[in-house]
Amino acid sequence: MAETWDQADRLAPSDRMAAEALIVDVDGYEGPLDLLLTLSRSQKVDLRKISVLQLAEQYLTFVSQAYQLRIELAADYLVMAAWLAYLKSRLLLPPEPGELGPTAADLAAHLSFQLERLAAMREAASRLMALDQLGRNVFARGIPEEVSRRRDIRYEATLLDLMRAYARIRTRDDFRPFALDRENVFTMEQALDRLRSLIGYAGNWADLTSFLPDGWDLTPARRRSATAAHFAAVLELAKRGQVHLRQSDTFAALEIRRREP
Amino acid sequence: MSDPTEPSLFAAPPMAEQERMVEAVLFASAEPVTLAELTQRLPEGSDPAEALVTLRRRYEGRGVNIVKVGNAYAFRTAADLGHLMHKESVETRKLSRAAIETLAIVAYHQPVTRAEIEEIRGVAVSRGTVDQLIELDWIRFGRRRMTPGRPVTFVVTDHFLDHFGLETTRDLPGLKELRAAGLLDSRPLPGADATPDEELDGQTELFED
Amino acid sequence: MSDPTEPSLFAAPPMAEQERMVEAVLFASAEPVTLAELTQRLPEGSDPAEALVTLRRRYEGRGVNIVKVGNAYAFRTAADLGHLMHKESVETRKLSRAAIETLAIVAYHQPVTRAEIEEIRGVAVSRGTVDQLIELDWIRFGRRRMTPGRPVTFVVTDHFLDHFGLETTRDLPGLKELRAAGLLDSRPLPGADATPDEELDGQTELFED
Repeated sequence: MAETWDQADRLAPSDRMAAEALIVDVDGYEGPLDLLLTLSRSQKVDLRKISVLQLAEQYLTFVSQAYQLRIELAADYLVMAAWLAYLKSRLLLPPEPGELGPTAADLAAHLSFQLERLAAMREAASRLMALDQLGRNVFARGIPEEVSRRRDIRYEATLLDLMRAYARIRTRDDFRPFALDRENVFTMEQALDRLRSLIGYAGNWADLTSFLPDGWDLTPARRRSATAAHFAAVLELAKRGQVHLRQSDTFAALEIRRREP
Repeated sequence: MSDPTEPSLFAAPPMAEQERMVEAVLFASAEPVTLAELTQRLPEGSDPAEALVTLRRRYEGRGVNIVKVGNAYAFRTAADLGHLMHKESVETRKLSRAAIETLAIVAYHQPVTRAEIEEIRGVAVSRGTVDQLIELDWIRFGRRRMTPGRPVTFVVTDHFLDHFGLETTRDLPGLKELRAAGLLDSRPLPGADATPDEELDGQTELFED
Repeated sequence: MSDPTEPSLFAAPPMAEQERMVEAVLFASAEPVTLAELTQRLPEGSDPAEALVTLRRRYEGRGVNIVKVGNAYAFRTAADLGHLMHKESVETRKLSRAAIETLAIVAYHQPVTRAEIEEIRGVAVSRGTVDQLIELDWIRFGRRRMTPGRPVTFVVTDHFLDHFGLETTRDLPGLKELRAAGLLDSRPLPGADATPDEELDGQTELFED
């Protein structure tokens, strides 16, 4: 990243704009604010003094480049683009007399505040990580002494343990589907058994659905399960050469007939 | 060992500095450190043997001393202060799953009766579990419930809040927040009609006010 | 605390002896020891706080120093000698940029809600990030914010302070400058609903104790 900036700094503004147009790489940014912060670096001024107007231009250029390159932009990039376009028009036009709500200058100031804050937190993060860290720069006693004279058992539990335990209990119900709901499931074995005894009557072509057991067509879940099981069972029987199958058209009724020995 | 009269390419650090180094290494090492190891770890030309002599003298009569263990050196608490180490001998054990679950239920649902705990956990709560939590001073008896049988309720103690760094039990995160933090992976399976967030309604007092 | 002019049944040991005791207890423990625990472990009538003052001074500039973490104390090797301890150093998991930034935001803005972290970073905070920081015991759930929805907040832990060698969060690098520049204020978008006052209260609480 730093290299990109340095490089950008050496270029003339027009070249820079052109170069930026080429680095349309949305994946490289953590969202619109991150992108705006990167763009604002090219102005080489205090973040409080950046030209929001210019920044808006750059962002909109970026977005339109991405659009031309048919790069998928996440919704938040587009929302930001719309907002910046709005802000830009407000900044360019003189304020209407008697206008209510925040002024364009206020909105622009807030945006530069957000950018400055993000930059500051990044700086703070790197200063934090540069501190002497335990186990890296600074070390604790290597041989903590544990003299056992009186054995005192202390039960330990952390807030994390507590929360996890609670979460475990409260979500136990979510796991129930792992235990198969037998009541509404018709297995292929069951269907196969049933069909074996019924197939003898199917001397003529008969619709598969007519073989479904009573009571299994009342709810969609039960009907689906029974149909699927019987369909699989019929395929199995056809494979064994015990039935003929035919279907006149896609999604048409599936018909079966006993195969004469 | 290098002859101290012979000039070294690398000037060894001053003796006071070497002493600091030996002190730090002995302190941080997980095992007693041999002289050979010290020589290896200190900058070229150092003389840890000499540094050790002064360092050991410096710790004479202090709360910790440098002792020689076999061929190696280590810091040890002064023998006469061993009695102070009682607390260090405290053995910490994880709470049993039954206990932590019971504790969690009391914390999230208090005041709660034993029957309610059993209903939520789906299994009986043993006397030992409750006794243990009372002994730990994490739960105590609350007011009796004004229902048939007037069962006692359990609530958490101030000591519990203190231990877990909570101001009130209201600060306990709810399921949604646990899930948002990634502490909860389970998702309702497609097809299961359960809407787990609505289930929270059961815990009314805690999660909405 | 007992009045020092009033003779105690148990004479406290002389200060030099108390100093030895504090030294031994701190030395023996890898974790910081609180003043309360020291008081409990030393003989009745002892004043570990006073013993600590001289003891800390004694270790100034040595290979090991006494550091203060929150309300607790611990011996730690001097930072400039870290290079000697390669053997002891533990390879820590490489934190993602998102995790590091989230940690910094929690530290500098605490107590802070998830929405606020997202507002500052400009992107959503993933579950894994928060989870990882909680696992490391660097952040924990704090008090709920007294705003609509009562969102939970995040704060840093004492373990975080210990890890980064900070006595309090006030010692965070650059904190004063950031605050002076107004970069730690919660500033709503102009025209958005005014921020409830409570939010600001939460902010200050942290930095004064």
